[in-house]
Amino acid sequence: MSNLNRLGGACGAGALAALAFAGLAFGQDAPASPIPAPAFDSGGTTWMMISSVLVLAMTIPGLALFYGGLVRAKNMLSVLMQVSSILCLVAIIWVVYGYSMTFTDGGSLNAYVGGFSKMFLANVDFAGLDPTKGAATFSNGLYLPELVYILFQMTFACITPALIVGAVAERVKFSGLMVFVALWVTIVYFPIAHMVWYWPGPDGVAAATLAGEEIRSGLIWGWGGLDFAGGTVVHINAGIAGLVLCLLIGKRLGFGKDAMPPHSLTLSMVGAAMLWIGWFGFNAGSNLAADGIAALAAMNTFVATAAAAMGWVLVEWLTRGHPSLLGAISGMVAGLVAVTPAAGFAGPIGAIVLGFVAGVACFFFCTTVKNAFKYDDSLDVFGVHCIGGIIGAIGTAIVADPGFTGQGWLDYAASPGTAVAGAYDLTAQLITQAKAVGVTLVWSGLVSAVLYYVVHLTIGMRVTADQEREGLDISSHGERAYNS
Amino acid sequence: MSNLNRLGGACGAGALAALAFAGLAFGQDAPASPIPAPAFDSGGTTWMMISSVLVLAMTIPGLALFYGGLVRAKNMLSVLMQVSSILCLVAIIWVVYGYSMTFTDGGSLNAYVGGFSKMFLANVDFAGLDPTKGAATFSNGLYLPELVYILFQMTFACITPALIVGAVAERVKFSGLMVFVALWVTIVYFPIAHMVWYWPGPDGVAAATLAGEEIRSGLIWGWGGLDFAGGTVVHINAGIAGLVLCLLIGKRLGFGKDAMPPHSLTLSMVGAAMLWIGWFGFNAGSNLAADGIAALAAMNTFVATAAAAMGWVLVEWLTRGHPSLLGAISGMVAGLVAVTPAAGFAGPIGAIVLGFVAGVACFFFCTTVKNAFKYDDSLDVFGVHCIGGIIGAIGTAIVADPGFTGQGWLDYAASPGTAVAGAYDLTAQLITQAKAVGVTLVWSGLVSAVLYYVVHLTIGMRVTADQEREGLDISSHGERAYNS
Amino acid sequence: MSNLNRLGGACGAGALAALAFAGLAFGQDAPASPIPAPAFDSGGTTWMMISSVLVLAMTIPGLALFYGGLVRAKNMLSVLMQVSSILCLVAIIWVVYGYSMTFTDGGSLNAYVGGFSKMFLANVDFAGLDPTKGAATFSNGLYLPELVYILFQMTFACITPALIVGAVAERVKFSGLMVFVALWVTIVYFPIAHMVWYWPGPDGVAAATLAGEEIRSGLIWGWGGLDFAGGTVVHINAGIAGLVLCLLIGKRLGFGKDAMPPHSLTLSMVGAAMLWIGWFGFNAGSNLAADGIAALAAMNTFVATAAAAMGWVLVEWLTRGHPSLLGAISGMVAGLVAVTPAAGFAGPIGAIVLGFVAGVACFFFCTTVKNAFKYDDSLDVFGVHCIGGIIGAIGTAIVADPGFTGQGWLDYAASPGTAVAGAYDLTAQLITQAKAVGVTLVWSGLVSAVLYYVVHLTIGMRVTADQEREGLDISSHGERAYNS
Amino acid sequence: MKLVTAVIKPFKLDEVREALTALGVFGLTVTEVKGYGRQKGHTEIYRGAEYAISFVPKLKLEVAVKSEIVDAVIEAIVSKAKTGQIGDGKIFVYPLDHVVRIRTGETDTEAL
Amino acid sequence: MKLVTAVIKPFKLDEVREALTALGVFGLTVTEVKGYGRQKGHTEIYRGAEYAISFVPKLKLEVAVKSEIVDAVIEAIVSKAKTGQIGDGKIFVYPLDHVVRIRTGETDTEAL
Amino acid sequence: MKLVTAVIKPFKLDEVREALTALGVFGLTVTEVKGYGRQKGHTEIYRGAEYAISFVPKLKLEVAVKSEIVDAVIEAIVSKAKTGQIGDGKIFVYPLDHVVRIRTGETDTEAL
Ligand SMILES: Nc1ncnc2c1ncn2[C@@H]1O[C@H](COP(=O)(O)OP(=O)(O)O)[C@@H](O)[C@H]1O
Ligand SMILES: Nc1ncnc2c1ncn2[C@@H]1O[C@H](COP(=O)(O)OP(=O)(O)O)[C@@H](O)[C@H]1O
Ligand SMILES: Nc1ncnc2c1ncn2[C@@H]1O[C@H](COP(=O)(O)OP(=O)(O)O)[C@@H](O)[C@H]1O
Repeated sequence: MSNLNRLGGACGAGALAALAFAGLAFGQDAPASPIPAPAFDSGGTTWMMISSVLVLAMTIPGLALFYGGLVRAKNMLSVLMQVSSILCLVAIIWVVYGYSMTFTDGGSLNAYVGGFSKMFLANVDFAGLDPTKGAATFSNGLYLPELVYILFQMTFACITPALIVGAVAERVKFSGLMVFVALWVTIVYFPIAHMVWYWPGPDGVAAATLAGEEIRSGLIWGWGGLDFAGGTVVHINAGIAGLVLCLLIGKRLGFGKDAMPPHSLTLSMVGAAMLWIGWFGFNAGSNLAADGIAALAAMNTFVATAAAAMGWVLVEWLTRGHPSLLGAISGMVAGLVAVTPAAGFAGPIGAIVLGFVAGVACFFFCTTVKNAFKYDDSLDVFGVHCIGGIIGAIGTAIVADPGFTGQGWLDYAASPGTAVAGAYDLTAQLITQAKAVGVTLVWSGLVSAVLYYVVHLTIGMRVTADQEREGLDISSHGERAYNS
Repeated sequence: MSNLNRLGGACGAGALAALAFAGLAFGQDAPASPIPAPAFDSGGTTWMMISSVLVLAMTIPGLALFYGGLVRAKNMLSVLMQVSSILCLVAIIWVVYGYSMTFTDGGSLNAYVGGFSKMFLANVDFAGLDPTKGAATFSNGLYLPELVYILFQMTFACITPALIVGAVAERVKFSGLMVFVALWVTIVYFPIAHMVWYWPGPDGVAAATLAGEEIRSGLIWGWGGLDFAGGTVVHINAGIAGLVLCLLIGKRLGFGKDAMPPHSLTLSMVGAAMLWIGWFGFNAGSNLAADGIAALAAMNTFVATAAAAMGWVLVEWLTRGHPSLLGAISGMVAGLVAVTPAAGFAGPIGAIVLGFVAGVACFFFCTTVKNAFKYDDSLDVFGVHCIGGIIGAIGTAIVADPGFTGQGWLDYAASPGTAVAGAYDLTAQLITQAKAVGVTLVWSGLVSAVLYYVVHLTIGMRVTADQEREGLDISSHGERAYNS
Repeated sequence: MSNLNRLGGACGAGALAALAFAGLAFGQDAPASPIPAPAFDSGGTTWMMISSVLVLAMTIPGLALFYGGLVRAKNMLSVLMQVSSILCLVAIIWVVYGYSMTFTDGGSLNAYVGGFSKMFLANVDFAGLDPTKGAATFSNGLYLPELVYILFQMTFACITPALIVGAVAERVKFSGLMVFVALWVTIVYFPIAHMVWYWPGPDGVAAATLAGEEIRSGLIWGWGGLDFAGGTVVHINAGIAGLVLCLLIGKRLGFGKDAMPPHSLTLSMVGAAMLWIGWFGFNAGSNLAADGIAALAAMNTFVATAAAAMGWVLVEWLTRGHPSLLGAISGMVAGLVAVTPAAGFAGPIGAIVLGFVAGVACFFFCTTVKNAFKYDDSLDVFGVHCIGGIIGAIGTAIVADPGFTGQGWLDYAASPGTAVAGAYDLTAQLITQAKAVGVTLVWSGLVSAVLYYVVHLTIGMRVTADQEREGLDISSHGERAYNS
Repeated sequence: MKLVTAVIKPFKLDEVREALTALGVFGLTVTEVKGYGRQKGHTEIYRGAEYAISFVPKLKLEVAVKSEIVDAVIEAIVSKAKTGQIGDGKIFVYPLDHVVRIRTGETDTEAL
Repeated sequence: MKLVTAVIKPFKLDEVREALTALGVFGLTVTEVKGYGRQKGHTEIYRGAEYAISFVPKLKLEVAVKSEIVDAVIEAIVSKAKTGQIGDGKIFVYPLDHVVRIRTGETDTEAL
Repeated sequence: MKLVTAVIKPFKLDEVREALTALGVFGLTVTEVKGYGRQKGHTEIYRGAEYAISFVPKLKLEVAVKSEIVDAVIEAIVSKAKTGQIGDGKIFVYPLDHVVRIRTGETDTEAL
């Protein structure tokens, strides 16, 4: 999912590896056109199915436990239920119209959103036999059965709104949240994902270039924004929505007065571990092929996370006197968020620096800054996902620079049918990244606020004080998490 | 693991994809025979090894936690121990004689059970170097190292009897259960798996057809029963055994009087999540190759589950006033069970409908129907696995119909060496499915009852009342799950 | 990671499978040299990325939970934090200089340790496009993008020192432990891994043989030690270090007097399950390719573990009266450890025997022997990892013998460019294995003792009695694992 | 007024509570406790480490009642909590000076 | 000396403790208990099995005080623990014979 | 008869119990409680949110004994539970009207 860049089209250099492979295996069948014949690769298909499963594991049990462990025992089930229900709801929405709105041509609105030609997965080759009906990767000639791509992207659509739960945990009304999420993915997530990730693929760029036609892509892709695995689409997007929601819904009863310690850091740690594990699918899977760039993304996902955890813990140790496990796992998540847009672009040392910076910065944000402003972002969705996401998005411009051992971007138009390295302009890239961040912050922030009021004024977004005090598990779901 | 159908032989259309691949990569070596030369595919081998690991994860920690969270704290370890011990025991039995009894030719008894030619894995090529000694997939010419197939199938044999634990939890005697399981897999599971899944493979069908010989397969496979990943073999099979056992062993002390709430819905939710995650290996792995049909099975495994969870929760919300997490995860499992036989045959929308129906039906079964009959199937093995399995098995006939965007079945005999779509007869398929369900219910139900009495009258199947009251953890295993 | 053997070079027969594959796909490009042209294989790349993720899952949440569940609640977070921090610290050290010290040529010291040419991953092809810059596997001509290999090996370096935590849990000082680990991986782990696993690869052996040059490898590899996945490098290495540390640091307060039951066997069981699951990546991933030998390693990883759990539980049942869950999961780990060096060499029945023996032996060690000597190896790092590791290392010589359905070793020098079976000498192999064990015990044991004193005399290795009594969670990390 | 405290086996709670309600006692407070007495605990072995668990889980019921019904309350508890086996528990009766209902400020017998 | 015991709603603990401290009471002991009384519990349904949970989580505070300040202590607790809703809890006062501080061996009012 | 109640540091339980057994006291009931007193708790920080934990985990022992041995019991507890550091805990002695052994119906000193 790296982005098209400037004129020609760009992606992680993974293209070349797969191209090489394709060349070896299928070279003898190459037609007169410079664009290679489409082919599937069972190694890549396997990698993408596994990556999809890994991203599912990020949501449940990963995110559910990470968040759940941080709330009080009386709200544990409510968090698990919110995350699980969002997952199920968005999965269905995705196949009904979400995929179509995100990954088809939106006609005159194509810069902003897709169309409805694949509603109910119409026009998708379910048997996945025919590479010419496959989904493009970042290598000319290399395709995935379209359902693999739909599945992988579905897991992203499912986890993004689930991230928001952390901002309003322990007080949000279940029915209101579900309606909010259904509206939010429709009006915010699908369009932004379309803007950042919709493009015609390497061969599409090549064909359009050869034919002298316009390359039809989403707005931010067209600008050349680099977002390997969803720093803007997923993390900034959900993070700003979380901030808006927690400001509008108000603080938890007793916030700042009662002790609200995590009911089980053990479970949060397990959740963080599952997030880390699953994030290899998220980041390295976003390469859409099993090649060297996937390995690079995987390596970066490992070391940036380790560096961020160490960053958070070290500053905490220095400033607060103790290195805490909650610090370590918060740092892990901050590092994972920050490396997401850079995963296939940065070199490992660049990733370490990026992760370390994110760990330190998010620490200050979640402690000093948040305490100063006194808003109740219960589980730090904003401080970790939005701040970490912004650091990652901007930092990507730097660590992707080949001058800093980055991978730069690939140009699919310069020599149609193959991919060549594009010229890297750091300043321009920084500006592009900032613009992409800005669009996301503004659109997601504004629409989230409007949607909040829509739901608030109809079915309501918050439980009553008594329900909140009793705990959402009993009051909203009629169950308790723990019995003896 | 889809089934041979009617005369010719059928399977998920995955065949074609892999065939295409094989054709591209190896076409130039094709011999004079229309049957392609056997070959391995590292992508497929990887997919199947991962799928095996995923199915292991379904059992432990998945099923162990799902069940364990639902019992009282004093019986937690006993459930974990029963599931773990069954897993270990059956794994050993599998390599000693189980695989042989399931997947070799049983001579004159071949319709019902295999033979002993591969006891102790004799005659298996351990190095897995030679595709001509490999295990067939659903594509002509595409093979797996036989150990991969043995491993994958082993995980199915291990989880099936572990499912039964849920019906007799909190009162069953450990030694009795172990003996029961050893007998049950031998007399019930291996034969039924043989009846449903034993066939000579695409090239075997082709060779037999060309030679004008009989196609030697298990009984139900020969009928043309469709069971992509084990709806009959695994779920109906274990579900009916569970019902029989819980009726014969009797209710828990205090059933219907004392409160027996789940000791940790948190753990059950983690277990359900691991089940879902692992089920991708179960269902999409049953395709035996990493192609478009695997992707279809994976997609169906996702959306049917989501729909079933929503179905259960919605009806529960309407009829009981609260949407519960236990409802959501029970629905997930119901959906997973129902989509199992249909995974590679249904289109995604068909899978959604199938899942939703299963969620609603299992809800009514586990609440209204069970309460009416007052039997103590502690963790609803019958209500979820058997009922969900029957809905899935029958529903498969419908959703597999190409008229409803299903994949139909493939005929390997029409044009030996390749696979072509077979003509789909919905009514006939419904009857076949019903017959397969019937055979399983009768055989598993009857033999389970007999085995219960055999064990009951020798070593005993139930602990004493005092042991039950103290909790099985202390009384059977000398440990407690939680200390401070 | 199987080892070079005697003169020529040996490895799991997996080589042949991959070779066959390479031959089919790339045969037409074969150069005049008998050494095939290097190529990547996306199936293998996928397998190794997944294997890396699986090994990460062994460490967190696997090992963290396995260990964490066994300590008292007041020390839970400290264990989770120690394991997580070691993981992060060693990951960074690995890319900075660890990989270079392990897997580059060490010049005149090459028998013992590598050099510094790849510090900060200098000279590594990040894009992974070019197979000639890839990392060798055990098949001629088959390569991995080097980052894949670096990633996979990194996970081994991370988990090894984390194993040591179990020996000193509930009393070790966090800062002291971190410094100890940083020194220990540098002086113990990297050199021993180099001695056992550094070799020039199949094509390197072939090229050296053709050129009549010396084959430059680590000391133990040169001897022909067989260690498929790290029995010596990981388990014996960490196990002896644990014994030394726990002897020097002293017993826990109240050891032998106060009850110190595991605070959550549930979590330990989940940890053991994750260890088992992840160990498929550890063992079958060590084959470096997705072929029949990987399947053999996976099968052995399954059945040896099952047999070991049954072995432990059966003896326990006979001698102590109860079959316990802690026994079952301890047996699982013992089996996993024992089968590690033998994974790709043994036949499944050999693996069952090996696992069973390890289960029984480790049971006696952790109960009778340990009780007799009264040292406080809190979580039995020595009794399980070192003893299990030694049984596995010595046993490998036996079960690898083709006379006992083992795979023997492959000779890459006899016919350069291809691999042929080497002649198997059981006695010689037994001696070699014993020598490898001896070197590891002595070097790791001695250096660990020295390092203990270095840290003890500077920053200290143990918390104060008050801190220990209060629990490390509060005193070292300022948090509690559980709140309500 | 008296405070009647009973240490009983956990699974007897519901029966005892019902018996008390039948006597017109509508309030009580329950605590999970661990008891040590004639009833032996059990031994747990964790990987060779053997722990004798001498404390047994019990429930402690506290019921404040008018002095007149103390005997009836005792009798009700005894009859319901008794299994006849060691470890059935004990009843302790204490003098109680004063009772206040927080919600209303009512005191003593009115507050019961 | 008297022992004042109060069963209160859990979220009132901090307020009550502060009020007691203001009165010069510097020690107290808290137990998690389950209360049965006029306040109804709730119903939980687990897959069709319906359980009436009649016990409500409460905290029990035990405060040993000089007889002179018993009334002030009661008043302080009532004023802070009161929400006016059913289930606010009760205060019980018992006679107390003797107090010892373990650390020093001091006794009675000196030990408080 | 008296009820001797002691709030002690948790890790002292076994020693105290042994001392009591030596005195011929064969029954006692233990509750996990949280104590507030001179012993300061500690501060926990969770991602910037700082909580002062003022309650310290303690065990409360309840032992019903014949009046004659109250002093010996107190002495035994003090001698075993004492570490000399703040937070060692307190002993409270209450009058006890009546004891019943549920299993047998025996009463008072026979029931101890
Ligand atoms: N002297 C005592 N003081 C306080 N509690 C006691 C005393 N003796 C017994 N108990 C409580 O009563 C419970 C039951 O006593 P036990 O001696 O085991 O059996 P029984 O009640 O049948 O005599 C014990 O577990 C303990 O909680
Ligand atoms: N007779 C009693 N003996 C002991 N505890 C009691 C008694 N009556 C009430 N309680 C305790 O007081 C709590 C509150 O009582 P309840 O009747 O629910 O409301 P209120 O205090 O408003 O009258 C109960 O949960 C119980 O713990
Ligand atoms: N007035 C009191 N009433 C009830 N419990 C008390 C009282 N004072 C102290 N305690 C209990 O005794 C414990 C120890 O008291 P503390 O003042 O911390 O130390 P010390 O016992 O050394 O004076 C407290 O944690 C509390 O549980």
